[in-house]
Amino acid sequence: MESVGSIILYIVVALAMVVFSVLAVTTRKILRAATYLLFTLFAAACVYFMLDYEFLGAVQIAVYAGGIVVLFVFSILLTSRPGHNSERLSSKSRVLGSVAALAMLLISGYALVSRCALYAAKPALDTPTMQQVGQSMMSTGHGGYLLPFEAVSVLLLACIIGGVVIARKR
Amino acid sequence: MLLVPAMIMFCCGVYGFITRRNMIAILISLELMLNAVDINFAVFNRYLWPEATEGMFFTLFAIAIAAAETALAIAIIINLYRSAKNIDVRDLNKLKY
Amino acid sequence: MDATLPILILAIPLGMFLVLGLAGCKMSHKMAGVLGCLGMGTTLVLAYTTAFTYFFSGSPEFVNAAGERLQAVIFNHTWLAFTDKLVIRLGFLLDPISAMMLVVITTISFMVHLYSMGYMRDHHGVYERGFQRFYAFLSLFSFSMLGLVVATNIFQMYIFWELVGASSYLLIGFYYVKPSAVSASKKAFIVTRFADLGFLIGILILSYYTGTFNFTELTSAPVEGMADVFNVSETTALSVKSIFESSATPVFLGGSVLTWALVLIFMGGMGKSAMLPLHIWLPDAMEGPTPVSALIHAATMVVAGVYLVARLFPLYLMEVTALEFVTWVGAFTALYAAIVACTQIDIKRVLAFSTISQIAFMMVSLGVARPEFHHGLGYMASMFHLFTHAMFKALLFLGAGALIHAIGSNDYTAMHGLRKYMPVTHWTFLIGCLAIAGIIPFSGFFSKDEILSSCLGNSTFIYIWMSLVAGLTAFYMFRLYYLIFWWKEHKIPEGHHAPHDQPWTMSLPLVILAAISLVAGFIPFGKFVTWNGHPYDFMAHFDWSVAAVSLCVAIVAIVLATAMYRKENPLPDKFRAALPRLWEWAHHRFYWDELYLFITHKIIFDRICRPIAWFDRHIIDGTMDAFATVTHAASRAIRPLQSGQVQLYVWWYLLGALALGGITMLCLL
Amino acid sequence: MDYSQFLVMKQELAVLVVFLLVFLYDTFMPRGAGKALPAFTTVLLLLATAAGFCPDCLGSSCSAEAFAGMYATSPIISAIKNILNIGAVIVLIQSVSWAGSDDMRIRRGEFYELLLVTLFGMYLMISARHFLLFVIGLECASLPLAAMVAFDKSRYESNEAAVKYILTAVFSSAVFMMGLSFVYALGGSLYFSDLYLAMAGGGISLMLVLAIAFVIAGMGFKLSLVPFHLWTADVYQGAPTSVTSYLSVISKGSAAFAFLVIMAQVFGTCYAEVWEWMLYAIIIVTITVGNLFAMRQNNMKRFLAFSSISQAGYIMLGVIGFNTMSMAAMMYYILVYIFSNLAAFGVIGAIERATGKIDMSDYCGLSKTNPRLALCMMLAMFSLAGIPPFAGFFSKFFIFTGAINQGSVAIYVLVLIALINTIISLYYYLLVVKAMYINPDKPVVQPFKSTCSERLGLWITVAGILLLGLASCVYTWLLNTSFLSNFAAYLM
Amino acid sequence: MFSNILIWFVVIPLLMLAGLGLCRDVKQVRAVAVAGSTALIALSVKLLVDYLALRAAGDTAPMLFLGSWTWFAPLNINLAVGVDGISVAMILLSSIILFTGSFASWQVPQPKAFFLWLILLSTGVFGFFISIDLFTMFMFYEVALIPMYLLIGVWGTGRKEYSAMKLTLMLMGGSAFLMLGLIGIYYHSAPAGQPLTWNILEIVNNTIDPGWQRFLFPMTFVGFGVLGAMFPFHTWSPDGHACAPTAVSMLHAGVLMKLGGYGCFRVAIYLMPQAANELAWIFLILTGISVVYGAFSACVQTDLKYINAYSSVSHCGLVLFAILMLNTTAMTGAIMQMLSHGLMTALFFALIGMIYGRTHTRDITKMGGLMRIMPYLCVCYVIAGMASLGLPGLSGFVAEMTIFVGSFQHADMFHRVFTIVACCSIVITAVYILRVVGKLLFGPVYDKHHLELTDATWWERFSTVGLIVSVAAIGCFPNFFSNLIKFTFSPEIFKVLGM
Repeated sequence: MESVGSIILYIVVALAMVVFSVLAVTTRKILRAATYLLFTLFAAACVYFMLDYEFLGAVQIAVYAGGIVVLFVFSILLTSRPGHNSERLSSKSRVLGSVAALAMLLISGYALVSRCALYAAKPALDTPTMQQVGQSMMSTGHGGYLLPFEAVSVLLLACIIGGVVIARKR
Repeated sequence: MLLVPAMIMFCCGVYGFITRRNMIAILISLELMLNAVDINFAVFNRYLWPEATEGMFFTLFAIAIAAAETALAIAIIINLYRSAKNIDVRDLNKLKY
Repeated sequence: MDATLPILILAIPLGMFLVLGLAGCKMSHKMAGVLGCLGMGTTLVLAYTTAFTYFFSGSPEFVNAAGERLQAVIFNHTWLAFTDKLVIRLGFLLDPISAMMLVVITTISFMVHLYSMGYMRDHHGVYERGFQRFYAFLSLFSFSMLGLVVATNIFQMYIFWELVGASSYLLIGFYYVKPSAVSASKKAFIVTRFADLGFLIGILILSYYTGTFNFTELTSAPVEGMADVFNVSETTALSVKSIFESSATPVFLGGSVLTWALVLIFMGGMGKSAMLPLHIWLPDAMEGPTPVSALIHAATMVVAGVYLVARLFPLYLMEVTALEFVTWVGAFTALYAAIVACTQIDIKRVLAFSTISQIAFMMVSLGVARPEFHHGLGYMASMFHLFTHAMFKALLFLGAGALIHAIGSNDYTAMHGLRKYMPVTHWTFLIGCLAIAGIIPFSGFFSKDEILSSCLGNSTFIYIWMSLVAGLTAFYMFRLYYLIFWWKEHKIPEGHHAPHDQPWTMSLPLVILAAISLVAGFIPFGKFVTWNGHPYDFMAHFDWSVAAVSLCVAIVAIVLATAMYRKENPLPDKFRAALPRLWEWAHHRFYWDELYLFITHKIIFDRICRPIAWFDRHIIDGTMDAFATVTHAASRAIRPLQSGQVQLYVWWYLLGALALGGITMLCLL
Repeated sequence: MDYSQFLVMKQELAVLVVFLLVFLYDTFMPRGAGKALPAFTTVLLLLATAAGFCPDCLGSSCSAEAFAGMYATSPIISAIKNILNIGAVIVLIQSVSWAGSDDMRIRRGEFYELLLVTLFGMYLMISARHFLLFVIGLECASLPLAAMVAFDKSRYESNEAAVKYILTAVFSSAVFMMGLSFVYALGGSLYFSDLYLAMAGGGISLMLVLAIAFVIAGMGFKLSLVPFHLWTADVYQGAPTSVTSYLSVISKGSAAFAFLVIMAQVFGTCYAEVWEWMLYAIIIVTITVGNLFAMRQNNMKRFLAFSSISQAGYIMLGVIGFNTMSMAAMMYYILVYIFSNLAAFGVIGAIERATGKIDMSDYCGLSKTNPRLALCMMLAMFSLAGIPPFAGFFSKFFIFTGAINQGSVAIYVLVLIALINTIISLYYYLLVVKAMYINPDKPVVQPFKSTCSERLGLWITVAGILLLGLASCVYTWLLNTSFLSNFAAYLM
Repeated sequence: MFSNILIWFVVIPLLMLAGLGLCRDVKQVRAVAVAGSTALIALSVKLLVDYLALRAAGDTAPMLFLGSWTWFAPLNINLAVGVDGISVAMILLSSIILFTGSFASWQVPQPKAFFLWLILLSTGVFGFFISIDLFTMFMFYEVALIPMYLLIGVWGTGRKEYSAMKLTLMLMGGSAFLMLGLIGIYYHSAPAGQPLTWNILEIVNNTIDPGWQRFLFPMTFVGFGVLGAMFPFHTWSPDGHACAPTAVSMLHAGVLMKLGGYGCFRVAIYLMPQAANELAWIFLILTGISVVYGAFSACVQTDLKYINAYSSVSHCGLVLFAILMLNTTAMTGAIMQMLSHGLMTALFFALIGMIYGRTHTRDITKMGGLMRIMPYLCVCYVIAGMASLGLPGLSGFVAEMTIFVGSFQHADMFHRVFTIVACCSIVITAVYILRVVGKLLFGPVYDKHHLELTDATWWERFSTVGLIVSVAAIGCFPNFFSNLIKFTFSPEIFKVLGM
């Protein structure tokens, strides 16, 4: 059985995730949505820490919170016009959205429950050290990620090229 | 256990995608969905298959991909904004039927 | 017998048809006419030679030691083999009736060829348009008719049966610009076609059960001792016979299958021979040129039905029911046609109905013939009547043609009192009338008397009935005679030529035929034609009482006609007033044509064809089109799916994925 | 740490080399030399393609694995890459005129770079035997495409199409990865070979079902299978024609093969229990819906979009048949489809470049003004409709034959439905022919002379349409190659 | 490969296509068309002679002039050719009609394109008749179908677009079923463990599982039956024929519809006799309906081509009807009916085209008395009509009689009763033929403008005479054709009849 502290932490993190993500998609102000997203991302980073994946948590904070959300904020500022920052949601789309979301939740939730125990204990494990992570990243053997690493670099390069082409004025 | 909030997060993303009109907001919803998937991978790795780190690495790469996606999407949206002065997704209806 | 002659008999008319048909338009009218006559004349000589050889040569091929006349197959060429046994052969069967028919056909045909040389041109000697075509068709008809009578198997007969129908169609519609001629030809063809359907089905049934088309096998089998006569080997005859015996058992709708087959085959005969109720085409067929009426619709083609029944007579003897059917159809037709003939005003129509009536006599005669009475006298009588009738009816038609040619109308009201202007026509016509009325010693007397005798041998009722009809015959023929040649005289209007007799090409046939009608009765017909080949001496069995009665009936009828029509008087009108309903019905031929029109137009066209065509266009085709319409509708209906809203796109996307997963999960649960 | 393993991926490397050369050329050559860039790229890629056909050079004649089974290649994989290469070359040839236009001057290099990266991504997809690599390949093949779709920056439609594309693409990849996470939960690994063993041993669970559904959805997006296809028409219509043609043939072809790989090598054991019927339903719906929409289109690109949706359904018959023969037939189908569709797009592109007309109604009387173009278009339509003696007939016939090889009655019914749908498809293909040859209206498009590259492209595609079927060696080669590959081991 | 005479039936049309491609003006096009079709006629006569010589020499193999060249080796698809009497007859028919059709379309607009498609069509036709490999057979079958769309669509008249589309879609719909059937046959073509085959001669040695036969037989029969204008899939025929140009109608009704009958026999019945025997009754009812129904429908039409199209429905119905009787005589009759109907319908359509070319109407209520104006054409029309209604001496009679006699030999009462029903069509045929002849050719001239029209030109005479001679040849010497065909059905070769 886990410690009370971790249970409390779990509850807090889970609540934060749920609440902020709900807020992020329901708030009318787009800038607030970005802010709630930021909180959700922090909560996710907390989850990674809880799972002992410190590196992952760090990356999450650095890339998402540090990069993507800032990008969002800039783009919001770029594209928003005065007096146009709040939007109305039609009830029809709300119904559609809830149907899809609930169906998704129900079906995949049922599938999950049927297979995995919700209250499984966390197996004891050494957290992967930075060195291990780095070695796997550069390895070519089983469990090595050199090829994906190279491939994703090509992907990022392509996205940069694409982004530049699209975003530049001419 | 941590899957529940992740799934809820995913569904929130779905809900947001379908209901929001602002494209940036839709992108935000997409981020939620991608994050939920990331969490899933991490949780599965940690709880079910702790002896290897495949899920964690997947998450790692997925974050990178998500960043690229977002950047490109924002570039396209801004470009659209330039020509249409509008980023309401409902107004993207010139191409239909 | 050498096959050359028979082949030539068929080949010459056919060749003449091809020559005149293909090259006719390149040659002069006269040339075509002369060529046609020459061809037919040659055929006539060949046919006479053949018949003579058959009857008088005494060759063992034709007559056996007992003096029985045999069936001889001169040649038999395989034309189309359906199976090993069912084979259509084109051959030449020589036996008493076919030899007799050769004579009849070639005689009348030659007369008509000759006659047409004069008839088919106007008063200034200008030939009619299509003269060559006319001769080509006449040759075609002669070919077909000759082929029909010499058929060795029932399918050959059917082939030529169709061909005579077609040539009759072409000749009736010779004046194709005249709508009435066109519709008459159409009617003739379709009505006979309908009858031929019965014939065909009859053939199918017969051949299915017996496994053969050959007349020799079909007709020899049923009757004991016929095998010898028909030159069929004993084993074949036995096998066919056994088939017959076993096939009599299947019963279909209350009659044995064989009865049905025979009745259906007789239906073909009813069509060609214009028996009730398939008679309606014959009066209309008078739209054709009169020589054609004389050849086809009086002498030859219309007796094909009689010939058919005669050809299959031994078979009919097997199924007396079928024979009784023949009798009653004939009896009713005879009476009906005679009554109608009394009221017609178109001379060719009168002759047409008289033809129907006379053919019905032949049918009745065949129907009442039984071996047990005078060795099948009826058969002989029927053939005899066929022969004499051909001669005198052709004579009457050709006479009528001469009148029409002179007057330019078919209507006797335009004639009256012509005896002075056209003496040759008058006398020959009178001979024809006397012959048909049955006055001794004209040929009709003898043949009709034999028919009445054989009727008496079968049943008194039929006898009385037929005697009555014979009386009616004399009455209407003399009514016609008087109305044409006596009644009241016409004033010839100024500037018009008086009607006059015709050129020799037309007169000569009349005279020849009149001569034949005068003497033909004295031919000892029984020596030549009997149903089983045994010679039969008619005079030895002559029944004077019957002869006297029939003569009396005829004379009474003639006297009555004389009283009514010799001079203009009110008697006919009084008669008409006394029986208005009967006269009205008879005048309208008992409304058969109207009935047929109703059936064909109102029922078949309007109630069957049109609905079917509508059904096809709207229901069947509509269903096919509906596939397209439904597809288009579906295409329109799912249009909102592609709304252009990206949010709805992902909604569908997600729902699709979840549905796939969810349904499978439900199935697995 | 054996870096020589990279050398196994010869074809990927070749494409990357081409990419780099183009990149360098574009960056460092003077402005004026940009005109030669299209030809430069085309020739380079052509060389790579030619080398790929030579087993000793770039193509592989035997199966090999690298990175501990993360990457695999085999004759059949090499073959499909070659096929894609050919298609890409043709697309490049056809786009020379468009890319050479002044409007494109500043973006010319980027177009080729992005295109080559997507090609690289597709190769990764095909060769990946690890889901991470697969996802990267997938993204690599779809994200730059979004940029390419938006290439006509001044045209609003292009932008709209790009937005729609990227939003649905990201959504789809999220769902796909969700499915992958389930798979991971079940199998504990992302290597295909490990997963296959885990699936074989693990039995069927509801989670697996959902995972497969999500994977199918993710791949269905790339393949534009109904109901994951809704982006297709809008994007095809909005994108520049060259991009559309690339999207409709190369992207689809690679995804089809990759899909087959996943279904066979990961989920092969639960074919009958789980995904056979899923695919069954999807094929029926895809073919039908695609056809129904295509019937009513006027815009030629949109029309071909729907036509390609229904063609994707036919391609899926090769997957559902799930045997070596059907797989070979599918490869063959893809090859023929590439040629037929590119012929159509070649004509569309030429006409659009010369006149700016893109509607079917504008094609009226084309046979009078531009008979050769009309003929090419007609051949393409006939080939797409499956009319002999054009290649489309053979590919259709073989894919049906391959599918029926599976043997169940249900597959007969499916093939019958597909066959009945060919009638609808024939209808709308004939509509194009009708517009060009039969409609009595005045011709809209005036006679014009097409450029050399356009003509070359059309000659190649028409030659393909005529010869691919009649020359049996192509199909025989593919079938033999399929049999050679160790791939067949996963199939029934 | 080219030493086999049969290959030339495909090669010559292909050469013609190439030649047409090089043509520059109308004269060259005509020259190529005439030269090619003459070569085809000569070749088919040579084939006939060679075939008879081999048969006379005692060769009793089911098919002669066999040849097989591997095409798609993995699927065992070969370009396999071979002919029996039926194929020889059909090839002869096709070449005659192609020949006369070329003359009938002497003055067609855009001749080059027209002949290109026409020759492509005939390539398919010839290829179909020489093939004994199901795949190539099917391929040629579809090759023959699709040019119809353009031929009708471009050169047709009236609602040509609608009709062309309908025709193409319906026929392709048929071939959809057919394709499934063929693939199914392929997978059951050999006992388990042995290599599968598309070759008809090999499949026939193996009895296809009866359960599968019951499924595949309707597929193939309906598939081919659509082209054979089987009720209720015949509705493409009236519209299609009505709108098609002359030569196309000729070729379509004359040859293409025969593909249906031929296929029904060669594939459906030949390969799946048990199912044919079991399921024949269903199709007998349908074809029996076709026969009578087509004839009744023809009675009230006013468009000449519609009349003929419905009459084709009736006559082609008879073909399928007879094939289903499964006995030698009826089947021989069916093939003869194909020959006969092919020739006389071609003649009909040629004449209708010629008349229409002059009067610019096909409505029989708007014409009349043409006999006076164009006697040659009208006499030919009467001859065609007579052939159609079954006048002895012309081809229709022999064919129909063979069918009726053959069908009536069936031991089952049901079949015999249906034969009688089918017999009724001869009367109805007479009705509609005579109706047309009476209204169109006879009677007074309806339209004074028609008086100025001219009679047939030399090429028109050429094409009609060719057809009339063929019709008369079959009608006069039926035994020759009957024997040619009948051999195929001899029980030792044709196992259905042995049942």
